[in-house]
Amino acid sequence: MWAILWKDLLLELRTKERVSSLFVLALLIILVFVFALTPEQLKQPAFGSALLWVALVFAGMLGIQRALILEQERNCFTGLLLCPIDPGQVFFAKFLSNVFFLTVVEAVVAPLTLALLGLPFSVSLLGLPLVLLCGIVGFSALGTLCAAIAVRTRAREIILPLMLLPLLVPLFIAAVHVTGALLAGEVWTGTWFRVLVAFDVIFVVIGWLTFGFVVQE
Amino acid sequence: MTQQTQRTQQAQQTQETQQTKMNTWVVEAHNLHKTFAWTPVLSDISFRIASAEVVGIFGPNGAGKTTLLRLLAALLTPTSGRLTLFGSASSELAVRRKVGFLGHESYLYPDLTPEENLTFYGKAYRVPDLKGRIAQQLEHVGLQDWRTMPVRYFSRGMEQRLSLARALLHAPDLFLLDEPDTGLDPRAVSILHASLAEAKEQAKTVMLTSHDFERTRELCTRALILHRGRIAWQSEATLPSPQEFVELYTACTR
Amino acid sequence: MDGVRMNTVTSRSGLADSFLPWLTCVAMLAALAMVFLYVPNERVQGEVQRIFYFHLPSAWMAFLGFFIVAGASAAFLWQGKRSADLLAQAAAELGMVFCSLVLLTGPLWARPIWGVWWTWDPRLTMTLVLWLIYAAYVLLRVFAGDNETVARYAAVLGIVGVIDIPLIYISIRLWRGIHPKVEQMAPEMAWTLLVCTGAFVCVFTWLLWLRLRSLHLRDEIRALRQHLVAAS
Amino acid sequence: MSYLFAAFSVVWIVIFLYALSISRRQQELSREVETLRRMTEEKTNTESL
Repeated sequence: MWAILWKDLLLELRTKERVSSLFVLALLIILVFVFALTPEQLKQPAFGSALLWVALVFAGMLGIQRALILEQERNCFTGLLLCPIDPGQVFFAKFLSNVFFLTVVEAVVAPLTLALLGLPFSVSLLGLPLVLLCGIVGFSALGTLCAAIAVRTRAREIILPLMLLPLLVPLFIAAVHVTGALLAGEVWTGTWFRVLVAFDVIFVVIGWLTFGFVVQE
Repeated sequence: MTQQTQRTQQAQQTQETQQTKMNTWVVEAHNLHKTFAWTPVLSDISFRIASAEVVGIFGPNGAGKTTLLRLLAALLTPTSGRLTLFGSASSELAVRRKVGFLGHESYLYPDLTPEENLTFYGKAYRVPDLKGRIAQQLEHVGLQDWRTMPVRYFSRGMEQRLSLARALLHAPDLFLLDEPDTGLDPRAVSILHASLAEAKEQAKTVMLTSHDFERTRELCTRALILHRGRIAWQSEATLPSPQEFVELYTACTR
Repeated sequence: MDGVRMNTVTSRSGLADSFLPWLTCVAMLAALAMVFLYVPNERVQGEVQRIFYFHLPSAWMAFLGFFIVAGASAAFLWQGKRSADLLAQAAAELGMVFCSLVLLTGPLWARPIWGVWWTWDPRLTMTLVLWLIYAAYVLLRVFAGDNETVARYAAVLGIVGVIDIPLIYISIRLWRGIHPKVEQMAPEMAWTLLVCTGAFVCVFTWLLWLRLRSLHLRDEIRALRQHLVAAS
Repeated sequence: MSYLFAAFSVVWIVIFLYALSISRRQQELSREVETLRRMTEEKTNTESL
């Protein structure tokens, strides 16, 4: 499992393809929204959190798909399956590499977004990394599973969002609410946060259990 | 339980009469069936292969050769039937560590160098003394001077040789080759033949698919002919001569 | 041999074919009669409220479809039986049909009562999300073709979908809510609802049966074709 | 009243359309079976000749 993770990182260092494209895409999405909304609207914490997550979900979706397409180039995924590695571990490796790359991207994009929107930096923002990480974990778990399905069908660009977005609804609502509360300086560790964590736990376990059915041919 | 012991006893008896002594069959396939798109691709495949055999699987395109090999490599699971390698299920991790597979594609990451590619696969297979082993393998396929160049810039022949190094990196006891003689350049072929000869010496088992009997015959100790997903013919203790084989082949695949 | 295989379809269908359509017709007529002739008007909402007797059973059938998909998917992953896969496929289509019914009757009810076609009320939103998941499932089957791999993909998606339902429900519930709650019902209303649900169960079963039969038939035709090709 | 009417017609139309699509497919399949049956019959006839 660490071997796969090591290889993914090495591959990324070599090509710099995923992080850079993710980063630019996330920024572009935010920019489009900034142009579409009025300055007063942008100052509201609710908009800020919605924007962060819209950018993360759409850029992340492409990033996750990209990771698996990369793996398919010389049918390397088959090579991976030949190895004496449990499919559950393959899932964890892919999942962790997705979490890692999204975190790296978000570490830059999130502060940048807050600055662009003119939201005040305050002590309450210290919780933001944790919330973002929780969202990324759930998103990557479900995303890795769905992308593994989508990548081997025709029209994979369409089928991935089609599958992923409705399933992500709870994560999305919860994450936006928690982040919104956090940006507004309110209490954010309430029910919504629990929904977010529950989503993470459930889909990491589900992904781990069902990945075997998805990857074998 | 008793049935199983009986079966192994029987197996051992027949084995001792035919072959040199050993404990278990390397490959034991019993009534294997595989469907794809709900269409049977392989039906009723049963055979046993002992250690140190080199088995050629022959047949026209679409006969199910590749599917059979992929079943053995645990890339596919049989729809029904029993398949054991080294006495346990083909999907078990310990078994997979003993299997090497060379397919049509190289399974190499184009943006990584040969060294990195092999390091990745070596780690995945938990190869001991990985660095030494990689150096040895790269030298074996004549790529030691190219070890830091990304595979993307390789010629097809070089990539195939590296792929061979990848498949043999963990010194598999069962080596599966899918159409090794199509699309290989002469140098790769000679390296491949050297590797196969070496494997034969070390009492490793080899299974390869081919539709070119003449070129493969000297390597094989046994042959199967697949036709429309069934075993149409299996060789006896000795292989037939090339002419006889051609006649057999045309008779079977008519 | 070919003849035998073809007959299995027709022989199996005998009882259900003669019985189910009639039962469905009778149940549906009874349901209609009760909705329009028997049950009294609701005090506040008036006669528009009668949509409820078809709306709610549709929603239940949509849920039923979803659970059948999940159950059949799990069975398929467990045992690999083609019949389970076909059941999941048929149930998903039906679930989508009934989900559409909920989504169509919902606004027709909401318009006169709340004055808007659509509100982001939890259950309505929930149904929309369910519909989208069904759509993804059905489209996956369409896009990816028909083979064992895709069957497994779809099964995983079906199971993931049903596991997601409680989460979706909780999150949407927390999000907002004005949906009319079913409080105490007059006995006439309860009876009407019961009969309507019965009628919908009949329709559901009948359509499921028809669809399942045509899927099985398609498989058998494929088998026959292969047989013919192999024999030639 | 018109909303009520619309809702009920919608229910009927959707169910009817779905049933129609099933029966269409069923008809196609039946035709297919017929062709296949004819083909097998022809084959057995030629074999017996």
